[in-house]
Amino acid sequence: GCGQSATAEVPAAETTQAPAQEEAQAAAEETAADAAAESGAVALAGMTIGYCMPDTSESFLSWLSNSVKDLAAADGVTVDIADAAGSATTQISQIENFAASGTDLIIVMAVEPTGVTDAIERAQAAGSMVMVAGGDTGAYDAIMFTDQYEDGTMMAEMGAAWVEATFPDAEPGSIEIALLEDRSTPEANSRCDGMNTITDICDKVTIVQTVGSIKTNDAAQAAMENIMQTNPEIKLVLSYNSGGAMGVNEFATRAGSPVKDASQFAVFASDLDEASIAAIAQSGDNSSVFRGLIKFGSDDLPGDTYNLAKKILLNETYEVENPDPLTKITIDNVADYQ
Amino acid sequence: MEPILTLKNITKLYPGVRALDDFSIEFKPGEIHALLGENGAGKSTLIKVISGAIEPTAGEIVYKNKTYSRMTPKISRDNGIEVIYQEFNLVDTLSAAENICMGDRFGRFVDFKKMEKIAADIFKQFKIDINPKALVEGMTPAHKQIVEISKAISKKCELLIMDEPSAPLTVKEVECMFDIIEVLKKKGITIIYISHRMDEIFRIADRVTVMRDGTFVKTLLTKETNRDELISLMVGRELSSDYPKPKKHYDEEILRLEHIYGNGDSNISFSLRKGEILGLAGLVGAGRTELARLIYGADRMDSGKIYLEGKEIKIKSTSDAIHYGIGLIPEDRKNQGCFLEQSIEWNIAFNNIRRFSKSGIVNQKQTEEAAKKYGEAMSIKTPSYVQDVKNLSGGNQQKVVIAKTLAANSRIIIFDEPTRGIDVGAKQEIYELMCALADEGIGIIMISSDMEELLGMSQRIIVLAEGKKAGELEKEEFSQTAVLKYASSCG
Amino acid sequence: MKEKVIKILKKYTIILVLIGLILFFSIINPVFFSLTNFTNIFVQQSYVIIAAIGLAFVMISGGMDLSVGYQMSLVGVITAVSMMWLNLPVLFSVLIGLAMGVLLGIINGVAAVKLKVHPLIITLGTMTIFQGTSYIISNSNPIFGLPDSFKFLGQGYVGPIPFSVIAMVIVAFFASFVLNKTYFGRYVYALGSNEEAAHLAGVNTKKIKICVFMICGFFVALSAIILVGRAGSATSATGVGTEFTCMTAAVLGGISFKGGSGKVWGVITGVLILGVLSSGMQIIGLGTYPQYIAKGIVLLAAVGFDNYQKNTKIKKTEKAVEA
Amino acid sequence: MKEKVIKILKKYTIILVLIGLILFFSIINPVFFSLTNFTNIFVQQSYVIIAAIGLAFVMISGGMDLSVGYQMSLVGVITAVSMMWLNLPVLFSVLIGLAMGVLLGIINGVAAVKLKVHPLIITLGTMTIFQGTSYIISNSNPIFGLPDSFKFLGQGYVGPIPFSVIAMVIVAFFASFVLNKTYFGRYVYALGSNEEAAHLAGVNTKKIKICVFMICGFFVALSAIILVGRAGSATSATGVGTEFTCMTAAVLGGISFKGGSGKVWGVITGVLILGVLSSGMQIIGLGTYPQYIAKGIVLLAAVGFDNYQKNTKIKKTEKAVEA
Ligand SMILES: Nc1ncnc2c1ncn2[C@@H]1O[C@H](COP(=O)(O)OP(=O)(O)OP(=O)(O)O)[C@@H](O)[C@H]1O
Ligand SMILES: Nc1ncnc2c1ncn2[C@@H]1O[C@H](COP(=O)(O)OP(=O)(O)OP(=O)(O)O)[C@@H](O)[C@H]1O
Ligand SMILES: O[C@@H]1[C@@H](O)[C@H](O)OC[C@H]1O
Ligand SMILES: [Mg+2]
Ligand SMILES: [Mg+2]
Repeated sequence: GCGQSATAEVPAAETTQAPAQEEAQAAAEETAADAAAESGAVALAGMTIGYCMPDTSESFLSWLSNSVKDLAAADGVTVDIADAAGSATTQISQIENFAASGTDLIIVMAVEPTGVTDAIERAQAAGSMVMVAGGDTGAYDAIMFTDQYEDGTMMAEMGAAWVEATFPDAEPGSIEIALLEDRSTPEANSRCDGMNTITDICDKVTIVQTVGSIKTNDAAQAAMENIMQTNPEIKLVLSYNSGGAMGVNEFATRAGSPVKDASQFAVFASDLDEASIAAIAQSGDNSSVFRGLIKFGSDDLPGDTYNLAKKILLNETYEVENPDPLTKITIDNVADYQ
Repeated sequence: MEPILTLKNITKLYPGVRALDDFSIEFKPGEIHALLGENGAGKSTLIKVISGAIEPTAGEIVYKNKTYSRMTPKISRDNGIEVIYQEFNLVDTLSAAENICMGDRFGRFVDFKKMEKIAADIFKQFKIDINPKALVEGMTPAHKQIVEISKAISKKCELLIMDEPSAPLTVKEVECMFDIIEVLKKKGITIIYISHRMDEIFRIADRVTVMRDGTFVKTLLTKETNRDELISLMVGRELSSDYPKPKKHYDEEILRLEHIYGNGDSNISFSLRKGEILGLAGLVGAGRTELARLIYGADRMDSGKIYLEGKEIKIKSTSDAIHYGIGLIPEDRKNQGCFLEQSIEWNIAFNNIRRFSKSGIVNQKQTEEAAKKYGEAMSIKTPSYVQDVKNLSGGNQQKVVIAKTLAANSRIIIFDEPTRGIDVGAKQEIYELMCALADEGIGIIMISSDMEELLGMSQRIIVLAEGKKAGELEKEEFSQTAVLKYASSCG
Repeated sequence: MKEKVIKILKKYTIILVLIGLILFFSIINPVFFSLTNFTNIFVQQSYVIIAAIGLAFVMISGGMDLSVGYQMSLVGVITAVSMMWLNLPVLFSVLIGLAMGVLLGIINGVAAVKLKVHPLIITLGTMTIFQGTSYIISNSNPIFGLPDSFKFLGQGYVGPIPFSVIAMVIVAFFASFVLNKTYFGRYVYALGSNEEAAHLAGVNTKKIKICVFMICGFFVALSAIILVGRAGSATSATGVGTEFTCMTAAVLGGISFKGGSGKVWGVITGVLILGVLSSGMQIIGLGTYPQYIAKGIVLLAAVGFDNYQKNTKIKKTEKAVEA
Repeated sequence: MKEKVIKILKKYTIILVLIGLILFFSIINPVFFSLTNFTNIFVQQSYVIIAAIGLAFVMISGGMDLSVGYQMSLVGVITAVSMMWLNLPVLFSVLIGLAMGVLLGIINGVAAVKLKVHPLIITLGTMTIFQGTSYIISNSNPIFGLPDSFKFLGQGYVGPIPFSVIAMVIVAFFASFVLNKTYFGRYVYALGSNEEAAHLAGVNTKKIKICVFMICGFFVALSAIILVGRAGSATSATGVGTEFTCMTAAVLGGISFKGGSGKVWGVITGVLILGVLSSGMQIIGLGTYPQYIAKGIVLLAAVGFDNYQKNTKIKKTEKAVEA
């Protein structure tokens, strides 16, 4: 009975996110895993996972945590999501509270990886298993980590490729570009460092403007309006996240925009969400200038996360170190993600 | 004898106002020296210069043979000058005892026992039952004033300045205060005493200085002058010493209260005729203000009935009261009466602003006219009506409050301590105004702690004691002893 | 005469600060001094100005509204949800958004009146309630692909003038009119300067309190709608933090925390100072963190200078009288 | 007798709220009612309590300090930089951190006194200055691998009792003593309730103003050090936002925004209410967003209830007088 409901629920949750062919593949994998899951699900029922999220006001993170919660619910596993709302201290307390209430597994996506190390060790000592996702916290039973520097670097690569394709004959240093950064957390900081490698990858570009603390649509629009005052020739923008990129896109495509030729303008960013996918899909006919983003995690990040969690809970063998794959999404492969 | 304090050529300027103009004066050690002048003459400004609360624009201060170009509150206190300001300067969230001992140090740490004893001792002299531990917050103006006076006299001072100390007090406490002043005088303390109550000056002052428009007029020995001379020096004209009388008599009842309970008052009934001036007497805490607030809808009644011209009315809010033509001139001008940050004109028009508006929009011209009309009726002393009320002298602020209520065209007006802090000239004007209002058929309830004025102005007096009606006196029964007898009766 | 000029200058010190900043940035980088740039600043700040004027009503009445940011979040989400998920017509959705703003204002006002607690604390509480509600409704998802007719509110032009700027000007005139010319406006000032005296003067202080919050909610909702139109999408993070900008601007513009004073032009000037500052610092290429420091210093300098001017007024006029 | 009990209950209403919440959560999930959990809550809240007590000094004196969060950020970064980048001894680094806190407090105080502007506005300005400085120093990098002897301050135990709790208790007693038993403390109340009266009584109000900010800075620095010790690393984001928690807690605990009143035990109770609430809601498994809503409602209910109690008190005593 339990296995039945698991198979019934999982694809339903996936249909909105996973591409069609992936779905078939995933379904196949699920059936294979089903036999094991059948017995596992019985053992799993009643177990608890505490999911420590850095900030669920980011739509990506909220989608991720809710998806994992749905997957687990099918096995009778309770997932309590704790939102640190960007505060490293709150997160420490939340880890402690999960440990105090005897949570079987705590998943930590750290606000500040080095800041939760001690709290994780205390939680482990108190008998909880800890699985880390995101930045390296130093202590964990298993980790799915995102290399934020690599994320930024890949964004730079996409930008560089677009420049090479669009301006094949440009002189070195002749293409003006801008970076919209956010360095308010160490994680964010290293992603921005990665973004800055674009000048090493592509000699055609010069970074003429770097604006900090840009994470939202409106902030990005205002920043672009100001930037284009001094540097009207800017062709490319790398944005810390997709929220900012959406603002740049809105700015570039709206009536009366200083961006005269949309085909000669691009913005790239990180973090996948529905809105960004839709925008990238429209970049083919230049009705959007949001041309690419870096998605981290496999095509089924919630599934991967939950599968690892399940293994830990059932005391099965699992990989301790699980680097998240990073994927470039552009007009070429966006159809797979719609 | 060497003067203890000499002010030489003091000038103090405010925007558009010369509050003090080349003013010089001497105070002799051990004397009680009264300052007399109309509202806005500069009395409070003068004492603030002495205490260091403000800095004079020019001139110098010689105190105990030392010359200062300005004082500071600290210097003056360290040198034995204590001041009771016209407006309260109390810390509401601290106890009476702590307020009284504010700024004193006994030992390393705060000694609450000692402070409470000091407070209790002084309260005993006032024959008043205030708990030294009680917070000042929530005290009646009279009790606050007693705390204020206690604060000054608890210190070892050489010069005590009292700016209208009797204004919030009733006869009983004023008597106690005079006893205390007597004792201080015997100790050789110099006292500067400001009051608009002429009888007080004649009772306690050795010398009196009259000032006008910030200038020095004359210093006289009290025993060599008289009321009329002082008044004419002050206001530059003769004033009759009689209370004016309303000329018309009406028989119709305009307001009747039946068994009013609430707000600490119980079972109060009386009626008020058109054109009548009805006095409400009582000691501190008798519940007169409370009654006024019930009638005015500022506080809710527990039970009882109110009839306006024979018809029962329900007053649930102040706007109901205003709607029925009831006006209140509250006793505490600073906290209840006016909007200090706004202009005179704005204040005067305020109570009636809806009537000066058409479809919500204020008719500026009408408000200006009303302000001018009522402001001039009250002869408010100011360079212009766009001046903020906070810049007016205390008495002139009171006039603004009255003008504001008058401008609302009321049929019944409750005056709660209307002449508190008002100069003799203006008092006379207010009395005349009350009579004129009465002649128009307006019913007036007058609450006053100035016994003489209450007896002089009222046509009938109701005495409250401990929130109950203790007695009613007709004109022919009027006397101070009769009032006091009822006032100190219990229930 | 000279005295009069000085008096006027004193009254409008804060405008001098604004002009000073504009000159400063224009000298360092002439690009700053251009029509486009000024239009940009106006467009960027128009939604802030509208919200700040709403907040000004509350502040003049002696209150405070910390929930402005999450009101915007909630209104934005609800408007977008109406259009995109419930498929309601744009106009109708906008009306729902505005009504929602009014409702949130009423909630704040009624809570302040009933619980008899300072609005700052009330709105500290409602703020998190609005936040939770907004996230529950949006489920943290961005709502995008808003129709062009809606985006017009944030991005469109009427002739050469951005629609949002027109909305802002109308709001400013309307608010200024209400505050200065109607008796309601006087009641608002009265409530802020002496609540007890206002009560004794027959003002239904409770009603006025609820009204100012309602007005604030309405303007905040309008601001949110313009902001969402500009962004082209709504999320629960939209508008969050605006209360801080509005508060700072209001204070810069001479609205006292104690209530009872303040003018609409002051609020607008305050917002523009902040806007010019952030746009100017970016244009002259100051780094993000040095920008923070500069912003703090300018804020302190501006309020300090304003205050200094007001204090010296007395002394200078004194001399003038003497002369 | 009965009257006296009622009076005491009224005075300590807020403690009843705390007890009520604890019972509520314990009934729903007995795990809540355990020594570990209570220890957790105390440890989690000890740094908040210390900072809130610092802020209480400022608030009782009638001021406000919005810069608390970035003071913590700056102190944390400077302490960590001293240890890790400048290789200074732990004790010396801690002293530098504390001295820094005092300095930041003095900056706030002097600015408030000199510019004659309400501290809320002053600290709105210094807040962004401290923020910029903190980020410039840390260059947005985390400083981790702090020595164990330092981490002891945030994580260590003396016998069975966490060090941070001991520090908190000492701070509470000290602050309570200063506020209630010293002249300075009484002047802080006087200043908050009536600055003019205090001034006229010969109190050096400027000095007291600077002192309360200094004390606040010191406690905030101590709080930051404990917090960094607890996290084992420092970043410029450390402590940011604490001012809101402190402010909410102070208000819950009966410190008025107008100044002049408030008690240390009230502040502690206020912080614990927030702590119990967030820990309890997590333990009973309430979703994040419903948590926000619940928190807002509890805050409103608590202040409303407290106020209701206080108001009925007056009426009842009146009746007692009548009887
Ligand atoms: N802060 C101020 N700003 C402007 N003008 C002021 C200020 N304080 C007092 N004045 C003006 O100075 C003059 C003298 O005021 P002062 O308070 O000394 O009068 P007073 O004699 O004490 O009057 P009263 O009997 O009414 O108390 C008045 O005209 C008043 O308007
Ligand atoms: N120290 C006090 N603490 C609390 N309540 C008090 C105190 N003193 C008086 N009251 C209350 O105030 C009421 C009367 O106050 P109040 O003194 O204003 O009356 P009043 O007759 O108007 O006197 P006043 O001449 O001072 O205006 C009493 O019923 C009493 O309940
Ligand atoms: O910005 C986020 C980053 O901090 C986290 O580590 O990964 C998801 C991103 O959205
Ligand atoms: Mg005076
Ligand atoms: Mg009275």
